[in-house]
Amino acid sequence: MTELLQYLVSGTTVGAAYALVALGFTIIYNASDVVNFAQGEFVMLGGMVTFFAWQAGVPLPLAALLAIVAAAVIGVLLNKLAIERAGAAPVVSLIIITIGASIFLRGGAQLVFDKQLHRFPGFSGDEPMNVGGVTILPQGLWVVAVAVMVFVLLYVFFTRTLTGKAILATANNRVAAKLVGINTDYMMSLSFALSAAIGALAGILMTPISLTSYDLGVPFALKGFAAAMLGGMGVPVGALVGGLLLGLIEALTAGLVSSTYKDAVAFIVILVVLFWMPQGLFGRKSMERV
Amino acid sequence: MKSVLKAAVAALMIGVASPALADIKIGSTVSETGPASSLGDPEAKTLRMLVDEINAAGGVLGEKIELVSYDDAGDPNKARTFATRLIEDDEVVAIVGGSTTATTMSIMQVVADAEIPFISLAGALEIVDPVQPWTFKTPHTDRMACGKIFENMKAGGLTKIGLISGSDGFGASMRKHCVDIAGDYGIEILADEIYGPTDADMTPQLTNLRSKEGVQAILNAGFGQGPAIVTRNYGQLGIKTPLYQSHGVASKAFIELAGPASNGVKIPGTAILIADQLSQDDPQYAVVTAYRKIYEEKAGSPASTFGGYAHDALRLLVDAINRAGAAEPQAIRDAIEQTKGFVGVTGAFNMSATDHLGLDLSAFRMLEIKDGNWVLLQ
Amino acid sequence: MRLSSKHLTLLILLAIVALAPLAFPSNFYYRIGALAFVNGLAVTGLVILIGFAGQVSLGHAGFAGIGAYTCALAPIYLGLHPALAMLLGTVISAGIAWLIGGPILRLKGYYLGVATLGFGILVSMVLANEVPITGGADGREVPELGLRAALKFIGIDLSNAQFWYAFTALFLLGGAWVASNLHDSAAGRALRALHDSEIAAGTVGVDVARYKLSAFVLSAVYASLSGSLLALMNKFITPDVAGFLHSVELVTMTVLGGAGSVPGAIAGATLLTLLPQALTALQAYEHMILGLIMMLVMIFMRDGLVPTLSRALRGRG
Amino acid sequence: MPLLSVEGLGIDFGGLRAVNDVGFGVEPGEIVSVIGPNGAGKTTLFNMISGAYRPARGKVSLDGEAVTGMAPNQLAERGLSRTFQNLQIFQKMSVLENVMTGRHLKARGSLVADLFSTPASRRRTAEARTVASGLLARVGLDRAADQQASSLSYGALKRLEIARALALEPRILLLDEPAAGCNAVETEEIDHLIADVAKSGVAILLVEHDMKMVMRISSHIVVLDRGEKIAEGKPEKVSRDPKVIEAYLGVQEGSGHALG
Repeated sequence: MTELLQYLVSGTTVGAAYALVALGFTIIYNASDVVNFAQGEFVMLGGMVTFFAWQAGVPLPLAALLAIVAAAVIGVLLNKLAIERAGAAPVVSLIIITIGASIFLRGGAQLVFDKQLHRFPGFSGDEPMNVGGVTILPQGLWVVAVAVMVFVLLYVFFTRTLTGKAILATANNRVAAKLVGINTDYMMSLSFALSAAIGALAGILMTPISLTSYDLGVPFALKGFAAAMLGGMGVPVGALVGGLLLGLIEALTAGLVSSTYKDAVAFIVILVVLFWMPQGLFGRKSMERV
Repeated sequence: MKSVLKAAVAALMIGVASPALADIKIGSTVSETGPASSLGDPEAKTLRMLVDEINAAGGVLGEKIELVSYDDAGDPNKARTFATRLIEDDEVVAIVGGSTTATTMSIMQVVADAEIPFISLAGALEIVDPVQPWTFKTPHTDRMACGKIFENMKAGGLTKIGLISGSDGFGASMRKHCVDIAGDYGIEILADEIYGPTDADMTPQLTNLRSKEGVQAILNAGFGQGPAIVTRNYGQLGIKTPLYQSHGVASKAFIELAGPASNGVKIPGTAILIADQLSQDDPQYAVVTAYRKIYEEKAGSPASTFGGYAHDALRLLVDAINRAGAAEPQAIRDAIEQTKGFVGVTGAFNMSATDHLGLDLSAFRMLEIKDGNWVLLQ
Repeated sequence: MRLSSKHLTLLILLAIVALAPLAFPSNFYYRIGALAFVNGLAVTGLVILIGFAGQVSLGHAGFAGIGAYTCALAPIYLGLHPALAMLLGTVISAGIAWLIGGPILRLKGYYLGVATLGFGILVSMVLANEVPITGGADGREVPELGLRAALKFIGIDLSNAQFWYAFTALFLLGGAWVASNLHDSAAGRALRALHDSEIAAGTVGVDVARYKLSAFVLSAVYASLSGSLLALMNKFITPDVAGFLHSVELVTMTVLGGAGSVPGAIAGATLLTLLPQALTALQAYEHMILGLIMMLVMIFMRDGLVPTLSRALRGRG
Repeated sequence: MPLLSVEGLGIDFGGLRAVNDVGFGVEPGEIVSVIGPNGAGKTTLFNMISGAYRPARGKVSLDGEAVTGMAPNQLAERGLSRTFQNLQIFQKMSVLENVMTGRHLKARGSLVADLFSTPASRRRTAEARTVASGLLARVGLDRAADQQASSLSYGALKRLEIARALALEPRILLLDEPAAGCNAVETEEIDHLIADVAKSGVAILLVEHDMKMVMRISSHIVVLDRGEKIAEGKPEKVSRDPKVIEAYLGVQEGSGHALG
């Protein structure tokens, strides 16, 4: 029983991190219909910038803030310099552009920072808590709490605020959004900044648990993308559930079935879900207009 | 027409233009970036600084060494291409490199065809067993690491163990050899868990090891971030059974990353990690101290076992060229094979026609982490 | 008229392949050429899938992996000659593509992307984890094809690099010929039609699901052959051949050169094969430059290098 | 029995009855027009008949065979073809290739033959080219045959879609606003073309806003309003129907599309 609970704790922690990355995917997708494969690099930047600022003597909370701002700025630049200029390019072109951005950012990080692994201490220390034989890291609680909080804020943002609705309108129909007076360029930049900030936040939260280095963006991007698709791209609740589900499937498979094929089981579940629900668990069914 | 084409190709290949006239060209292809960069990065740095040092001291046979070095990013296909380029285009007389077993295997094919001596920096036994005429290597094999660890376990009365390993080449290969020879040491592997090289959390696997009845020790085979996370998770779960890691974590950085939980972790390592604890009459004292000094000065970070592999490979090669008296591939190969009593950072090498590694277990030392430092066990 | 332009393209391709060695400064360039051809073959298959039919795949390296490992394993476990193993690889790849293509090709855009991605990852996981059979992440050796020795016997003496340059070129030319034939046939028009409008394609009688599946199976065969050739040429193979990064590399080559055109995609394959070699002098900046090139081409040359450039040339001339 | 018959057809979008209980028939050689104010459900009706949408209720039969909810390509095999209100052109193909693709059912053959360009494959393509060239001439686009389709004007694309639909040699042809965006001359050309096609025995179902054209060429008119059929009959009868006049004036307040 304690074993099972331990698997669940592990799965929830990792799953919450996937959920944060997936939420980042969701925001940009909602504004622009672009799946940003460079999302993982924001996660990397979050961890790396925080570490190097912290090492240079900046207090950890300030270093984290710095990293979030840096990632947001790079997110806006990515939008202004690449995505905006690409216009209505087909899906494959957008994939190549964002993968190109990802390779570029990784190459840059390797030059600006280094190729070593790094870590900074957990926000509330690294001493694990023991609850009925189950070990919980305070940092793990941070990850889960922040993921849920970000989700709630995003949910409120997209459903209750004018700006949030304007972002959705921008994705839905750029021209119509412009006509009703929405500054669509601003909405795009805003969503890139927001998404990059959330990605960086995920990186900062996870570094005390899983370390950071210049090249850990790709695995995070892959898992986050898979989680977002599992839940249904563009739906915040889908990103949250998809991320947690993916983390739990991995942990439970590793614990109960076989640690060799835990990633395989995760992808098989995704394939099966997509077979029955081609838009993911919470995705909106779209009807082709002719 | 031909010259136009030639110019066009030359323009495409801007990188190919060979710099300055070279005297003795030595090639290297290591994994400076990619998943094995924690191995390849110190290797590449070591090679560059040693070549500078050797040249500053007058070179080899009165000639300077030119190092042509490429980054294969851990991709075996790239490694093969760069090996081909080193041989066909750069016309090197020998190659040092192959940070991983997979890249090494790719390069071996090329050097065998081209008959160029090659010293590998990768671990697997398969590189030198069976012996390939043109391939040598400097790191202890993973099979030797398993043996060294099992010896220590047995001496401590630990015979029932749980195994956990990374699914990358290093972890999988060491896992295979450990499973192979466990019986020889009377060790029984009760549980066998795997993790992915980029996994964020290994508590499920460790929970399984913890709850497995009768496990007296845990052995982790892996390199990169995996072992650090395994060690942290091991501490978090409050596991008390002794933890053994492989030589894949043999660096100072590991202790920092793994944190306090790393206290008591044991590994089979080399002298470089305990350079300051070596007695002056240790045969390796001089070479280890010298390498550590130059590396830490120039790279600004602690020297690791992996850089040591590159150090030994290049020194072995230079030693062989000196003894051969000519920078010719065949002569160099023969001279490497005749290496006797060559003391390096990793150990003392005694090569022969049937042994292209030349190390025994004596230079492999059991180390333990105590209060954030590597200390020699014994 | 169309026919002649198709043949002209193939002739130019043949001429480049045949004349390029005259300018090779060393044997190493045969290796680069052969690699470009091997990549070009897989990419030609992706032209059929992405360029003609408009379907994304982020997992085609999985088929390259199947082709490669069939060449490594079938000779040992089934006693097949490597050439027959190559054929078996295409049959297996086609079979698997046919089985999984049915369900996953109903997905569109990014959903198709994640499904194909999952397939590729599954293949590379099996290759990396079934160590006793595949040799795991450290890879395993692949038997010698033996054709070079046979050619030597009948008096054609080629170096290893020269042989593979010529041998892979034959496959590429054959693959390009077949893809060009397809482009201008009823089946090719059906594929290109469903790319532009699935509903209109259905209206003119195109069985959309069936043609998508055909394109998927065909491109899997190309990728499988490419993987087999790579394995036989290197005589050594690792699961990297099936990895996500290889899948992405293939798609990048396809789109960068021009997904809609066979010569474009081959140019893309050649460019991205040459680039890392040309950038070794700027080693530290290699990744940044590569990323930058990918972004710039896709932003400023939306249809890819070759279609954009040839349009510019035609516009001027 | 009519060639195309529609009975009680209906579909809902998110609880809203977009089309409800619509029925009529079309005979060979007949031109039946569906008219109604914007949003009346004309295009939705077309999409249900042509297989783009699956109807929630009702039945479509072709020559006595129930074909409700069949995929477009299955309907094509049974001789039903259509054009689209918002154009579904194969943008990246040449004009000629667009029409050749319309001939898919006659031009298709073994995939292997196409891959290796066998004489049979080339023969099929040559036949498709000949027919397509003829059709392009018929709609006045023969001079644009080798241009990329996306370079044509809107009116030309409308005609291109008709040519593509005709390449199928359909028994029944659904035309969704074929004259929209065309000038007077073009409209008249299309007008003649449709009459011509009908004369050759093809059943034609037409959605069109140009009331002059509808009144001139239709043999029968079906009027939709808010998804329901409100009137049906000969043009002169329908145009005097008070319900029809009210539907139009009530919604459109005398704008451009009032009854001619």
